[in-house]
Amino acid sequence: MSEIILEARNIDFSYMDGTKAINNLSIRIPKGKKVAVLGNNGAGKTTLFLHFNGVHRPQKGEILYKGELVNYKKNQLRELRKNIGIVFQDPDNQLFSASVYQDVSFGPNNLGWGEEKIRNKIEEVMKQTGTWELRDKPTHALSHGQKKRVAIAGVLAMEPEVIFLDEPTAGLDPMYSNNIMQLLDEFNQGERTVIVSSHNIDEVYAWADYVLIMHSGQIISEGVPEDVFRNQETIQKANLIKPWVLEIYDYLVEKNRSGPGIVIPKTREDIMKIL
Amino acid sequence: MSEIILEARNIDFSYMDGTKAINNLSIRIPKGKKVAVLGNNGAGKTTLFLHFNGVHRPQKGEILYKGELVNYKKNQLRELRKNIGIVFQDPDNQLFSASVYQDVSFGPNNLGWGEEKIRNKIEEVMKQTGTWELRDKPTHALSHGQKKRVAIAGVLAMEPEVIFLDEPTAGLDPMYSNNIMQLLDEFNQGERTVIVSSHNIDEVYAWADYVLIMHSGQIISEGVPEDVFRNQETIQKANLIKPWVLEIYDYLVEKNRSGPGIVIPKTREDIMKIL
Amino acid sequence: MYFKRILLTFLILMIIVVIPKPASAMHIMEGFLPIKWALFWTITSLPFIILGFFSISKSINKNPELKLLLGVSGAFAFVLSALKIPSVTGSSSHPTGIGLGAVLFGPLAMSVIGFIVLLFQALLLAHGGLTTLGANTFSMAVIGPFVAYGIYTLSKKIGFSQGIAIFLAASLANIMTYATTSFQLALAFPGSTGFLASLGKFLGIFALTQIPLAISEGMLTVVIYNFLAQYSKSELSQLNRKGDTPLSRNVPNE
Amino acid sequence: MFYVDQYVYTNQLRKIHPLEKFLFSIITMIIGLVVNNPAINVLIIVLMLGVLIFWARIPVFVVFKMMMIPAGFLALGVITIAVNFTTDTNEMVLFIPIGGYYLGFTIQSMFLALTTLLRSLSSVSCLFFLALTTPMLDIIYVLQIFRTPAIITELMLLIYRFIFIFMETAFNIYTAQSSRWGYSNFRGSINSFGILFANLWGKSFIKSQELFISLLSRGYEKELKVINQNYYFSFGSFFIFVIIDIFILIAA
Repeated sequence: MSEIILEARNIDFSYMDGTKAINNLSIRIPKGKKVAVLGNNGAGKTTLFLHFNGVHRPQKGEILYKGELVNYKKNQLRELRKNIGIVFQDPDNQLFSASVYQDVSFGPNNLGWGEEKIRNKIEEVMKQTGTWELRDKPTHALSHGQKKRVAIAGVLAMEPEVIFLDEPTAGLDPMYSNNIMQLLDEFNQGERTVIVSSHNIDEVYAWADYVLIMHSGQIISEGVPEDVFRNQETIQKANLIKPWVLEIYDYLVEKNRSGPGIVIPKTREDIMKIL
Repeated sequence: MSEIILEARNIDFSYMDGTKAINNLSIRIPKGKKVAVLGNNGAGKTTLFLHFNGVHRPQKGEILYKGELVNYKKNQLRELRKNIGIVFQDPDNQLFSASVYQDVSFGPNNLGWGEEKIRNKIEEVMKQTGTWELRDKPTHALSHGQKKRVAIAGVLAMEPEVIFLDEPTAGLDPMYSNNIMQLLDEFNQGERTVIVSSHNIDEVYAWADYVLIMHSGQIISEGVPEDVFRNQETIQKANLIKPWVLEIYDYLVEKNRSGPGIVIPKTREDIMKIL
Repeated sequence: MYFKRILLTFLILMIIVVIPKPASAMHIMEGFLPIKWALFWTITSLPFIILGFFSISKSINKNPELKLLLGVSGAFAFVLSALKIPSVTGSSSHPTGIGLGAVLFGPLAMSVIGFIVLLFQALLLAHGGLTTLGANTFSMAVIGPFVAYGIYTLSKKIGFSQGIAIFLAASLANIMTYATTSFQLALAFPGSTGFLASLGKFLGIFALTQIPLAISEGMLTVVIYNFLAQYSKSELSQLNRKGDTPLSRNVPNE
Repeated sequence: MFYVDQYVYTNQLRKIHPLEKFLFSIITMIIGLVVNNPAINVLIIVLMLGVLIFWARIPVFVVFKMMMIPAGFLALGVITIAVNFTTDTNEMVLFIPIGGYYLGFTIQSMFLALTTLLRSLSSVSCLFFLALTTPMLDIIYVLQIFRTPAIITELMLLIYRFIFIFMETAFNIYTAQSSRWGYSNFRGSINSFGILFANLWGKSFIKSQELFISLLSRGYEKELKVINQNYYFSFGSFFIFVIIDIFILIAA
């Protein structure tokens, strides 16, 4: 396996009301990969990532960033929050200013960069996310998809090394979803780590290099998508189903209509070539 | 076509802020069908159904229920709201009472039924939706999928003839989604009309008898799913894509690997039989 | 001729007494007060806002999360005042939310939030105004909350039930707010027969007609409070913990 | 969602430096108040509405609908000023006798009412100029120039943002309730409204917690530090504003 960027060792976390959100969880996230996290609402996905950026502190166990133990000292925490960006599911919980431009400037401002650097960075990420034309509009006049992209811009503006997105495509139509996934590919380029949580199995299967399945605060399965989704037991436990492309491919293999030697298909186009 | 239960004739509607939500729209909804409405966020789906239950009044045009013109008199409006139930997308905006039981009783209580009738009805719909075990829980302690089912129970409790659900499966795991769609089948049974809005094309294709595509406040396409989804032009206009089952089937037909004579496949199982 | 005049006068008077007066029309409008009174009320309100400002600054310094809570609460208060609720007489009006706010946050924090909400009402809804911001702040964000707070504390001391204490606090705060408005208007426009006669006039128009609306607001506040006390206990107690200043000191721990 | 909000982002004066618009509005308002002369107040009303309609390009019907908003208060307030008690019917135009007194309208009281009405309308037109041409965030920026404490401007920033979110939520809850007969009588209405506001409050509370976590993730410590897009002074508009005010002063 490649270099590990984030690691959790036997961590436990309960919320104030007593809900156990993370239960003796260990995970190693490989650097530069496109990682997908599956698991129903309440499985602890967001809570886990709030541990990686230091907002939550595990009640037991430890967190490592680039192999270094997180010690929760102020400077290291700042470093962590800069480098591990989180895009929350509901953009209305993240965008606090009615000005798109102001909102994107918030993160860089907290990093204490000079004004010119901040302005250049804002322009860059807003162009990258296709939100530059929206800069004169108030946040409340944006569509849901536009708000999502602004929220992404606000996180990218801090130049993170890892970015975690909580259901970036939920409630978006297929075209918008594709746009966002492409944007994430651009950001990734094999160097920076992108982690996405999703309910859309087909999308995840086609996009991710590495898949984690969470269930009741634990990781119950991890690996390359082909392996994870073929494990009937764990995907059932997590209320998931097999991606259709994989199911059809496996069916074809079983009926000897396609050899197992070829590259496993990921997308519609891939599978049509086999048929 | 079968009996028409709801009809809109050339209706127009703009919100206070000037957004034109419905633009000279006409539609006839057949009785007893499973209808799906597709279209991107902001296409006007919810607004349209708020016209059918009389919450919105069209600024131009007219609405008919069972062939009768809606006149917006108090008694008729009540009748309409009782008979056309709406389950909103975000259950948090719909579950406002403290306990699950109380919430389900909100509608029947307002209808002024006798206490016994109310109790029986509540028990019935809560068992039907699998929420009876949750009856004493506070609504905020439920999972997302449970909230959705409670919201559905609250609407079914009013014994509507038509039920409209705004993205009932958004943000749910595949298993939970299946549960909900099955529940809707039970409610429908070929008699009561179920209308669902969704972004999940594959799900809609497998489930619906009749499909409407909305775009900028208009219906740009309607008909049986096989026809609607084969019209490349309109599905592209609405940012949609072809359901994979249909795409693979059409591909097979084109390559003469499957005759066009057989029943068009709808589900994974169907298509695997052909392969 | 004499009789006709009397009849006409009577008619005009009847019309102003009878026409429904939504609370939005009860903020003193921009420019209505002569400049000296506008200044006077601005200066009178200022100490309360400054005190409130220091009190919330202190709490925010201890707990930065409180800033966000106050922000969303201000938005909540604005939305509350922007919606129309039905009144016992069948007309409808905007609730003031003064009683609820005072019970949730305490009167000093309410003076700051109330001040900002009034500024937003002027700029976004055209209710009230900038030159009358001081006068409106004094009646709605100072007198109202302090009356609510006082009545609530007193009622609890007398031994009234929670529901009655909340009802009295909210409805009397509402009435006293508009009595203050009448007082401010009577001072500015004493007429030829003096302040007292003028106060009678303005009270008759602005405070008496408010009674049914005040009763509705009292009932509404009770419903809201009961709901919160039963099902948002954890939120209320957190509010209690966060506000170790006057903020929310009086949220009961049941 | 609000009348003002639809036009404030699209009006033709949007790009003018907010300080220019703010000062123009406030100075003109103060002139109207201090001079307190009906003719000058009429002049201010005409000039301000003219600027709004012909320069800012706000539709005429919007401007007049806005001017109707204060009508409720003004009608009440102005008539109450005009009504007077006296013992002497000589100066009274209309009256009814009550005991030994007369209740009615005198010439002075009617003149006072008229002066007050026009003064108020002239200030209102200045307020509307600001409200319709300057977005809230620009006004907050002006307050920052005047060294308003950061806590106040930050609270304003948050309140402005969340007003729209909560309005939408309140509207959605209201719709869901009325779809289930929640507002079919007075009792039900008070109950439903109570539930609505209680829910909204609960949601506001959760929102503030979630917002806090998301801001922490972006490096929030104590201040909501942001930068604005650059604002530019324009000599032309500044000149026009000064000319208008000088003209009013000369007329006075």
